[in-house]
Amino acid sequence: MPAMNIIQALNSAMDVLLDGDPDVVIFGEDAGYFGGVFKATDGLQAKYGLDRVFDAPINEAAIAAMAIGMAARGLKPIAEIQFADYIFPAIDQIVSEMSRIRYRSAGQFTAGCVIRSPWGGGIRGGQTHSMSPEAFFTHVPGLQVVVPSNPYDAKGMLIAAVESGDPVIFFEPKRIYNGPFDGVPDKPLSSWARHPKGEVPQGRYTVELGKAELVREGSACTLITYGTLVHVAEAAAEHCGIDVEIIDLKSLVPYDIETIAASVNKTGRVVVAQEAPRTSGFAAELAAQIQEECFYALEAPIFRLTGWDTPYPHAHEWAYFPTRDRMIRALKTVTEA
Amino acid sequence: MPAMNIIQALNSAMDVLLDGDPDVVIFGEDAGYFGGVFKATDGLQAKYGLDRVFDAPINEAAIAAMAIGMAARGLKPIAEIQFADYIFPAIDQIVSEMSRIRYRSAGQFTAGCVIRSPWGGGIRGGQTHSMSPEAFFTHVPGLQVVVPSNPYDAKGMLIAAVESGDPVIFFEPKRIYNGPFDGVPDKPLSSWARHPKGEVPQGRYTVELGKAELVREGSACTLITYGTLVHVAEAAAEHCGIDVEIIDLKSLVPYDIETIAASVNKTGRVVVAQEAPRTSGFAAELAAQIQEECFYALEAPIFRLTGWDTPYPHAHEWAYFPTRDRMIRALKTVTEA
Amino acid sequence: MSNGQSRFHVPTPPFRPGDAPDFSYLNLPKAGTARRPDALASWRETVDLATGLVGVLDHNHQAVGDWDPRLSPELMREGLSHMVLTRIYDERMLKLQRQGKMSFYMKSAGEEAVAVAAAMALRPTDMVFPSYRQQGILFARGRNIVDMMCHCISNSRDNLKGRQLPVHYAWAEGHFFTVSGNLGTQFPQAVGYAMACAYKGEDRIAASWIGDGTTAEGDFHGALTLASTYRAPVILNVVNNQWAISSHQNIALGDAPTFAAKGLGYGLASLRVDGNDFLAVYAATQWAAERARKGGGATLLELFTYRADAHSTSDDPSKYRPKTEAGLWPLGDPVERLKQHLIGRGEWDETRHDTLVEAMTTLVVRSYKEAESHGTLHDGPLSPTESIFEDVYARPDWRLRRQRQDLGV
Amino acid sequence: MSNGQSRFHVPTPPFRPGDAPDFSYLNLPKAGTARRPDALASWRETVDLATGLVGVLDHNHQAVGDWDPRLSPELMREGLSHMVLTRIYDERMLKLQRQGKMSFYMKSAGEEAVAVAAAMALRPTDMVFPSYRQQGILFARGRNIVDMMCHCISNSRDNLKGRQLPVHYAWAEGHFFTVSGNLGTQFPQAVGYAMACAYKGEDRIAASWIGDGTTAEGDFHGALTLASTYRAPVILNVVNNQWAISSHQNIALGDAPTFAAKGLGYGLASLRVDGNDFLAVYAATQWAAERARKGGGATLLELFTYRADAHSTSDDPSKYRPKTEAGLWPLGDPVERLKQHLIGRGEWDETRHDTLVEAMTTLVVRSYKEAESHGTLHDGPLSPTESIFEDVYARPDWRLRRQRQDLGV
Ligand SMILES: Cc1ncc(C[n+]2csc(CCOP(=O)(O)OP(=O)(O)O)c2C)c(N)n1
Ligand SMILES: Cc1ncc(C[n+]2csc(CCOP(=O)(O)OP(=O)(O)O)c2C)c(N)n1
Ligand SMILES: [Mg+2]
Ligand SMILES: [Mg+2]
Repeated sequence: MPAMNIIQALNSAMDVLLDGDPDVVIFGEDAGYFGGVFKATDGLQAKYGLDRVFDAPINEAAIAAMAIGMAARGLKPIAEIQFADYIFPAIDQIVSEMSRIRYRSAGQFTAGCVIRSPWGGGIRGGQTHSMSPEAFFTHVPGLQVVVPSNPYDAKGMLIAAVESGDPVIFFEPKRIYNGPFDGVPDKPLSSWARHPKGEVPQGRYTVELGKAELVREGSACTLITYGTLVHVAEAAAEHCGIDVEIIDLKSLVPYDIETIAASVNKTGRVVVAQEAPRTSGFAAELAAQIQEECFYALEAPIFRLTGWDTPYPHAHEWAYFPTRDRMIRALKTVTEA
Repeated sequence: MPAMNIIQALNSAMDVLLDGDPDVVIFGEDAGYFGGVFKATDGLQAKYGLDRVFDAPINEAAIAAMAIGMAARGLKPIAEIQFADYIFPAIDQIVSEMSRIRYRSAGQFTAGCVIRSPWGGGIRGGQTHSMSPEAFFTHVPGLQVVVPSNPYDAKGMLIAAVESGDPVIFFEPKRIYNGPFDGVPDKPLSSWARHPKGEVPQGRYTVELGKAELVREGSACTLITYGTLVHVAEAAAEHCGIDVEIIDLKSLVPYDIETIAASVNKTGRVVVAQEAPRTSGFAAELAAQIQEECFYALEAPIFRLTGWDTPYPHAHEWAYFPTRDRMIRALKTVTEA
Repeated sequence: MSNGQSRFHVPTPPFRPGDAPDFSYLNLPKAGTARRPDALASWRETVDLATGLVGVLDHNHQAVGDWDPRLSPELMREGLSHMVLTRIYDERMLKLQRQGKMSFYMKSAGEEAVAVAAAMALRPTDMVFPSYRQQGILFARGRNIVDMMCHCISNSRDNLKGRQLPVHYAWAEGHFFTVSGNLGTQFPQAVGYAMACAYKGEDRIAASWIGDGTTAEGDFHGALTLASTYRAPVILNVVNNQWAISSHQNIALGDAPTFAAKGLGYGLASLRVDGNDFLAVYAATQWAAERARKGGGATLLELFTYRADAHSTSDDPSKYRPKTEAGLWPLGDPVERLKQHLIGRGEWDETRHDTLVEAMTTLVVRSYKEAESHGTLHDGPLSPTESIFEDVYARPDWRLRRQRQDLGV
Repeated sequence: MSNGQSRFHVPTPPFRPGDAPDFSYLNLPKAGTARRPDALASWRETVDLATGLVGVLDHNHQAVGDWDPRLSPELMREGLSHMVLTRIYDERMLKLQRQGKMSFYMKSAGEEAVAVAAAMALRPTDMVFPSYRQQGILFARGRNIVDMMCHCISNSRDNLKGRQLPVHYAWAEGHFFTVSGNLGTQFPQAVGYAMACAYKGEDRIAASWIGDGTTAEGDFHGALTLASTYRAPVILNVVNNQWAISSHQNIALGDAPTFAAKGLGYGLASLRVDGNDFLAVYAATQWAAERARKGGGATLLELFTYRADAHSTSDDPSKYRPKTEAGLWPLGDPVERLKQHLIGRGEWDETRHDTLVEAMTTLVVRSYKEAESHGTLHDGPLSPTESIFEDVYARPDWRLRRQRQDLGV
């Protein structure tokens, strides 16, 4: 199997989808000829034509609305929002429309489509290229929200998302597009070629939405996270001397409560980590649900490791981002409590 | 002191503000001549003139942006979004701009303004006149988010909000504009005239933001909520035979952690109630923080009583809304656990 | 134009309660005077039409000028019948709402031609994305009235399972998209749908309607931008009924000449049309549909009309406009005008009209009886309670399954 | 115009890499030919100007026609000096970015006149809401270059405390609003600011700038709608530099004639202006400012120019456009054109120009040395770490106080 980075895996997924189904169309700002500012759609317009992979005007609301309209006519649109930070102009179309078309029409119309968007921090992007706005979308009934953490999942989940028939917000941790990141700032980039999940089949396969993955087994503590922080978690686990169990959530809505509960019932201690600001982040949902589900198994308070309740800063990025060191401290706090 | 309902109290607050400060301006869809679809600004244009209280075009983003621009020039705008369900077109201006002007300019510019919006369910408004989107805003650093539950607080908090100098999302529980609601559907409306918080001073006063209020003391269980559900909680407490302590949160950001912790440490049992869908609602934040703060005091899982993870239905509104009966069941579950 | 500089300017409506409305300031061009360019002409050939007025029926109810669609009397009688039915239905539903049979209602009084004539000029398979005030389309497309009512009273036969406020219809079979309570969102969606039709090589087109006030929304601009960039086969209708709840159209219009003129800035063919003239609405829609179907792209139509009644059952227009305005509206009433036209041509008379009104009234009354037999909002039966957990997703996830259990249904 | 109907249409740029660009299709009107209406004339008198081109400097670099602002040689030399400084500053910063001294940079090469001439035609107290590509305003308003650099390298003297990406300047003292990374949001904010000035009875006005691509955003429409409805004293500038990253302006423009023409649909005075002509930009801004200040309301200006370099340091334009385009741009280079004009008038010469370039280069190099003495992003010192918790609110709440403790700063 070829080694791919996340960009190549996404590109391969879209190639497979375009090839297999004439109803698949792809669009976004700079997504056509240029292939996207991160090159995820590179070469696809040349291969499939101007009407299947094309540039959109800079109006994220119109991009989402176009996806809804096309989906209502049976197409399977994949729309790119150039950065997750720029999804807010589209949020009315997503929250008030896309998520509810099936419900409010009692199933007469549907709006199955995928909104892909580069997401998360760690690239010195400042406050407008670093946001992790997943929590907003997890609060919206009718949406699925996913964040793959590696090339294999990225491809398999994108194909599954398009096939799901319901709208999927597909956030891509851009910090790890080209290689995993261990949460230690300013180290040279490592490569997906040396990571087992960097091996990606050429053809079609799916990774089921709604299922988490135990990426490390352990007994002392459960660390639940998604996206870039999965790799930071693995690095922290290696360095902290604690027998950590790590869950890569992958799907935030619906999240895999069974896998989570099984692990927490075993370890009795939990860290939930997110990059986003703390208050009302998705870690709050997980903590709230876990304390309800596993109350009698818990031996210490669930620890939320998060970004701070400030906009994402530029120069002090590493004081904001949940680094490996902060994660180790969190694990120690929870296991020593 | 005169008896006022919430609409009259808000109107009185704006009257006081307009009268006392020429920098206060008020605008919104139908908010000028007509005085707003709920009449909160009734009579103010006639009294203060066309340029102080005026109609805005139906573009919520532009309304928020206008508030930002005016605030940057030193005005104190109060903008009305006709229903909280319609705040989403404005959310980019609120999340990406209003909330961050102070931060990103390092204090050189500010955007102190108030966005008032009728909020919440219980009025047979269907999915587009019933939403409680507070959780979205509580996740945004730089915003304050408040939900008063009675006329006295509504007036005092609106004046405090305008004076705060920072943006405030001011959600108004429209179900109780004209009288408290005990969460039993289809009963005749009761009146604010018979409620102690229906007595509202004519003049200027403030109710401090960030402070919760113990509206009922009890020892068996803490029930934390805000808005309409405060009154449902009181009714449930009367009818359930449990010695419930009720906290009216009032301010969601920042929330009053001291009052919450003191109560939970005393009772050891908690219900957190919200009207919004369950997943990633504000109840999740409260539950997550409480289990961290009061872990060793908790005797049972924190119970989240919420709307369901569906859009807000019309005909089956009372199967969705956290009614008095559902609240009683929640209190029993928590105290019997 | 200069206001000194001391204060910004806030537009006010020409008349407020107590004023005697005089609409002569509108200076509306006469019926029959507008040119009719070829349906594939450049948008530049519509520049004067965007500030003019496409009209067919003159003050004597005669069809005049290039835009006369020369409809058969049968077709016009059918149109009249749909409009009469729309109006009677609306009136009946309003009465029922006042009696507490439904939570809310919105009439389209005075605007029936906008919806009915357009629907008749489109093909039944063309997809429509209406606002809440184009119920006329449903009648023109033959929707079962009992079904419409069952939706409005949210009973066990409501095809929307009681999920939507009354009048927020959806009818896939009739190619009628689910009406949104959120203003303007359907406009760019319609463009996306039209693009999909073109993509699939179909000759179906899409059409959407928003109000004058709604043109201020960002989605209006998004729709026109998409429509222009991708030359989508879509008709974008702005129903200028002069009011957005209590706000006069000039709060959205500002100093712009007309809403139609906004389309020119996108290079879209743009027409202002007498919205109370059945024949003009039909002709303009027909023109725009031909343009779209033949690959000429989108058209913006402004339908100039008047909201003759309250915004909704939650509104009281006497608070913000003279009660006499509707009666003085210079473009008259669409039902009356088409009726008089047919009478003038000897194709209709008062007796036949009375018979029609009676038949439609009977139909509506009878339909409501039948609808009510399937339940009402207050007394039930409703759709099963557990249905609130359906259709959130194709398949409910564990959260919804648990929540249904929690509710005990 | 008809494309059959089988497929929707996706606009492509006139030239792609490998093509030999020929801009004759643009058919730009000659300098000096545009009428100059009175500053308080109706927007209708700008209809032809919105699709024409306001130009002053002709192909011989002579100032011609009604729009010639008749500036003093001193003022023009000052303008030239600001433009030269802008360009040298940009080039130096780009080089430093390549050396890793800052995370990101955005040049304004080819567009210097748009910012510099406008800033000079405005009063220093008029409030500007720029995008990320009007750094020229800062030079024209006399911002300290060391301070600008300290921001770009996020050091301990960065007036934004390291919070913003480079080039997202904010300078309250200079009436320069905080630049947003979110496209278009500043456009309606500027209208609100202008309304507040009018409300307070001041004769200050506001001005904002967005790019061609950004006109597609809903906020563009919101801004124009507010500006028209409230007749706000604001100048709304669209900098049409032909590209939005890799997307040609026609992705936003569609079939519209010009971006300026969009203003007409709102009843706003609208001019298309040669953006590479310092005198034309000055004259048009002056006209619009007079209009605004005298209560005539808003103006939409399209500045027709060309983005002569990459979008940002993250971009490689050779991937999507011919490398030769910039050189072949028919409106030339703004610095060169003003320089030649001054030379032609005997007010400048090559030697003086060389001296200017040298002086500016020295200034920039020296300033950078000084800036670097206050730290750099990578080696510090930065603003204190605890400053990340400041300015979220007027006063930090318990969450921020605790979080600062958690971080141990
Ligand atoms: C996004 C949004 N904002 C506000 C509203 C509230 N609202 C409902 S109808 C209406 C007025 C619409 O006026 P117009 O567009 O002229 O349509 P009309 O009712 O006249 O047909 C308003 C403000 C809404 N439904 N959606
Ligand atoms: C809301 C939003 N969407 C997308 C982006 C990403 N983006 C940054 S610059 C740019 C192109 C802007 O082009 P244009 O408006 O022509 O301005 P120019 O860069 O040419 O000056 C894009 C798409 C953004 N910053 N904000
Ligand atoms: Mg209207
Ligand atoms: Mg550009």
